[in-house]
Amino acid sequence: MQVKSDAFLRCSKCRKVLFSKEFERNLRVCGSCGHHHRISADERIRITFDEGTFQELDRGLRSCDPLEFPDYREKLEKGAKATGRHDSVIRGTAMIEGRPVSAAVADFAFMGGSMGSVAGEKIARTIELAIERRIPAVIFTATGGARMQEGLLSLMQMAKTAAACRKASDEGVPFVCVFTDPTMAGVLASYASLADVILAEPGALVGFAGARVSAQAGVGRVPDNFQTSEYNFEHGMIDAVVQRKDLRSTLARVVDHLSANL
Amino acid sequence: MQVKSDAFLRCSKCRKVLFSKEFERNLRVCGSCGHHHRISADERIRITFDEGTFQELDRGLRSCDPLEFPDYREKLEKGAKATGRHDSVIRGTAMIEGRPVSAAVADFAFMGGSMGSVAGEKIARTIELAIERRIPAVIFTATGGARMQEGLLSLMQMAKTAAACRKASDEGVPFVCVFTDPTMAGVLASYASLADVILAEPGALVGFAGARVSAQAGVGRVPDNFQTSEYNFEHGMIDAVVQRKDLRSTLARVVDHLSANL
Amino acid sequence: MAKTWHEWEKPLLDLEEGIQKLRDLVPKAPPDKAAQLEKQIEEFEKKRDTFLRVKYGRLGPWERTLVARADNRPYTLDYVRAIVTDWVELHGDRRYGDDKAMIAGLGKIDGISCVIVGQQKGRDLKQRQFRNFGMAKPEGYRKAIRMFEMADRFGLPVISFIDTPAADPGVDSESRGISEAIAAGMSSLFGVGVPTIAVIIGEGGSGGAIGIGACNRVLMLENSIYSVIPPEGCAAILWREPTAGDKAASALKLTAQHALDLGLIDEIIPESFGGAHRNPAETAKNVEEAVVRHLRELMVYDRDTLRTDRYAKFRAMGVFTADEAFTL
Amino acid sequence: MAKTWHEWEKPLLDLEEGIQKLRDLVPKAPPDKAAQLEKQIEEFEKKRDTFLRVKYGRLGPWERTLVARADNRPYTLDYVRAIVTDWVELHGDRRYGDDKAMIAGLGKIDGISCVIVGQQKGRDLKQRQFRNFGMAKPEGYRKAIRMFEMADRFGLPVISFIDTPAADPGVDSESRGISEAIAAGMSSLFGVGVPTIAVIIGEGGSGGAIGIGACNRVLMLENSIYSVIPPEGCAAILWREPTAGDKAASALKLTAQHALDLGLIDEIIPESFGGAHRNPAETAKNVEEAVVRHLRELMVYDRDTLRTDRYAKFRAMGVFTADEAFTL
Ligand SMILES: [Zn+2]
Ligand SMILES: [Zn+2]
Repeated sequence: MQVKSDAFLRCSKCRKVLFSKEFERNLRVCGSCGHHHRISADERIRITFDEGTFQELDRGLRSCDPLEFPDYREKLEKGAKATGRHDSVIRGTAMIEGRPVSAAVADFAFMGGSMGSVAGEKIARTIELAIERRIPAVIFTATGGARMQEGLLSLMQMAKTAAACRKASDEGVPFVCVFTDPTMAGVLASYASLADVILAEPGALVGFAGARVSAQAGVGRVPDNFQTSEYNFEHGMIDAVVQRKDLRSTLARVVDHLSANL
Repeated sequence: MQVKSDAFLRCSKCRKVLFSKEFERNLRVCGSCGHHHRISADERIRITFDEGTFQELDRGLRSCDPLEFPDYREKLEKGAKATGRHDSVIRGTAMIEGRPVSAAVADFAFMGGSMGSVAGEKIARTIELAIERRIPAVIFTATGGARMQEGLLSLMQMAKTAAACRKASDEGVPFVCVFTDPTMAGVLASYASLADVILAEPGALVGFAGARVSAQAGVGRVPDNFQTSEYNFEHGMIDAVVQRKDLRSTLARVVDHLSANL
Repeated sequence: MAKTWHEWEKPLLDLEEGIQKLRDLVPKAPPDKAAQLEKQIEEFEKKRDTFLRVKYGRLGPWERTLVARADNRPYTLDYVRAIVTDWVELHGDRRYGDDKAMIAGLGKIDGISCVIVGQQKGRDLKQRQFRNFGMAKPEGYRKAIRMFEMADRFGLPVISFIDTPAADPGVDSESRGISEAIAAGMSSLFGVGVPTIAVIIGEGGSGGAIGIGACNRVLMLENSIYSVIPPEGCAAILWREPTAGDKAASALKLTAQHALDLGLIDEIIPESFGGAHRNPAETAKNVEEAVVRHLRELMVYDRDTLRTDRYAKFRAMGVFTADEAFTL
Repeated sequence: MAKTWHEWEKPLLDLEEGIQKLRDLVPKAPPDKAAQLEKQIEEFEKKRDTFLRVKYGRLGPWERTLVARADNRPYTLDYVRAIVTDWVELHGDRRYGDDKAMIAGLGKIDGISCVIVGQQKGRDLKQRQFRNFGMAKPEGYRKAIRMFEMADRFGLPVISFIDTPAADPGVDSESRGISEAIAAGMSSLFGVGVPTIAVIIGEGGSGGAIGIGACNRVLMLENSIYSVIPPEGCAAILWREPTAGDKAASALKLTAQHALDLGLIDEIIPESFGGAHRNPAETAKNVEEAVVRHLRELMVYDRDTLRTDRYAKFRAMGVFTADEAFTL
């Protein structure tokens, strides 16, 4: 959304002018069109977990530009300035309606939430901690995919995170994933799709390839809601599309059922 | 096919007149159009397994008309007269190119190869013997489906045979199924579809519901090759469509690979 | 013999409508007239109860078929609403689509978190089409399988509500392997190391039913049916008379009592007086009681025992003789 | 810098064509002329070999990309034909279809029965379309998964030949969950208790490659590439210049040597002199030798060790530092 003044802003979807305070109270969901605007990882943590229970881990992990990729260091610095973090994934432990979880939340504002070595490592550790403590893992995605600035290392994060998910699955430890806008490519094609239960926010972009690539490659018609949460729901890829305001309680119930025998 | 005289007959598919001797030498495959005509279970055994190796088991199992279903006893008698057997499935042990297998072969001439308690029992025993001896199970289907004259008991044969297949799978014992004309309904929807490798003869009718029922139920176009081996192959349900003359050697190779570590 | 549900229920519905009309008059009537009306109502109700007792007391196979298919009979989600708490419906097979004819989710029964699946019929025309008349497609069975695997992974019991005329027989179901999906459904149920309970609440239609029905315990509501083929289909094949459904229903022995006598189910759950549709809440209570009782019985067993028990149960099904000396 | 394969190979092809022409003259020429021709041919061949040695001796990332994608490079089925005996191709995902871009089957390598999967490209236009340019759809990955599970069930090693520009990005792939299929492919490979070996023979294209590539051992042919994104795609995103593929290829470090240096693959398999397409038989021999050697090494391990080894291998991948005191 665009900021109009401190008191008002304009919804980037429906163009309606909204009261800033009401918009924030509404968890950044447009009161007029229902569009779920992106929120920061910190905000996500605040509205999802029991107050004060999120304990961040591995805050110090950072990329060291292993490929010496053009402009990568600058982008890392820019991301750090935008988010106050070293990389796109924040992880830790938290409680959700009194139940302990191993949690991770991605921040799109850090290099488009892309997954390089640090994000992959944090996701793997999130799942491994869940296995170790026998508590559910809960992960919020917000990503354009793998981070190409780390080349093949980024591709390998797909395998690494998938391996962790498989281990959790084999050990009977639940993993619930929440797709937020956007959840794409290398992340969707690895750990995100391996969750036991997948929830998604309405209208999130969820897909494998950029829409342009898909349309070029395909012979068929591109549906209007292509690569949205709703499209993926229709095609059986998502368990439920859940309003932001209901996510916390839905998550709590799912986590409760799946950890009944942990 | 229709018998014209002892020396000639007419292919029921392409209507060409064929030399009986050549037709038989051709394993009852039309030399003109390639149509695979149905063959009896005994003939199937003869052309598939190493000469003289098939040892029949459970020849004495017979249905006792548990529901006292109208005309069922007459149909059983008619089937027995047509095939020289008590029911539609013949089972035993055999060798295929020197490799031992637990085998079963259905005969369509016995009540349309339908599966009641006896067929279900024989299939389950075929799989269980394979598990016990740690040799592959090889089954040839030829059936219209479950035998309605045994009501719910027939439906339960689907579960019984599926249970045996699952057990074999869990114990690492291979099961190879060959679909011959026809392989339908309750048999296709149970053990037949649970085989590790599925081969099919060309042009066999393979499907869930009668074509009339499918067409009525469906909204879409009914493809020309609907419910054939080839259709099922296209849709990923069958590993390979194999000419009758090549079945023996293909089976032998598959059995050889799958039992490499038994 | 009634051919349709409406034909069968009409006399009762007329009577109930009459009673309702009288009852509507009571508030407006003067006190003496009202008392008279009340008496009249009581008489009619007695009449109705006698009628019901006679009509529903000894239902034949065909009448039960009509009742099992009744469009006002409680469906899967009605039982879920009545007996499940903390319900979260889950969707999708993660392969192709989300089948609205097969519902699935997580919920608690008597405080025990369970995986729940079941076919869902629709009550009005729009809902019926939305639910595809309770006929699941491959993606429905594959959704159920995903749930069975989840149940197994997390040690949750499976409760399966069965209510389907058949699996969907259409061209698109065939193209995506409806047979494979049903077979895989059974295979999956034989693999899980958790308690599994199937409850046939309406129609237990052939492969469509057994695809989610191969459970440790199989319970049937009193007026539900369970059959290898719909009676009309059987009649069409055997006697070329699809209308001879009543004759076929008798021959197929598709009632709960027959299934129990043959040892193919474990228990018959009583319905409310006059059928489940007359008192869904009471029927749901009965379902809950039976499910919880069986669940508590099964929950003491370990994974292997549950699997072995299930194997032995279905392995023993079948009636035949062994006649070693074959003679024609 | 050459932009296409044909541009890159043209000088060599011209030279080879010239040699062939001279060779065609020999049989028709008188003896003295023939001897002269032979000498000429020998000279040209020496020239060609020098040229080859220079050209192929120090290939850069972009040149390797061109070679890896060459339309006369050996494809998966070429290796199958060269090194596999008793081959039986198996088809179908038992869900939706049979993907011709992903081949699968059973066969023996050095007498050991294996499950073999791999992307298959087509050589001429018709074959290329039939094989969808080696871009597998969800049903391709699901076919592979069915094979991995079969391998696990029967204790057969898995050999995975990787040669794909990417998984199919079309609308229909998206609709059937191409992302889920790739993720499930990795998950399946992490689950199997048998030796698994991936050989990147041409293009190791991103998710499309890793979906069948998460193996105990990962080998790369000398001129194959392995990348998180095609260089052209990277160039389009970063510099809005899809033609800057050469620049992106260098930045992405997509060669076998880079992958080995980063510890992401286990071995580089040498190609025949002048690239695998110059002597497919010799290259296949090298592939066979390497595969069999790794296979024999892995076959001594039990199921758990194979799984643990695979987990540890991929778990260790990633380069980062831990800087506990966060400062901007
Ligand atoms: Zn808006
Ligand atoms: Zn013919």
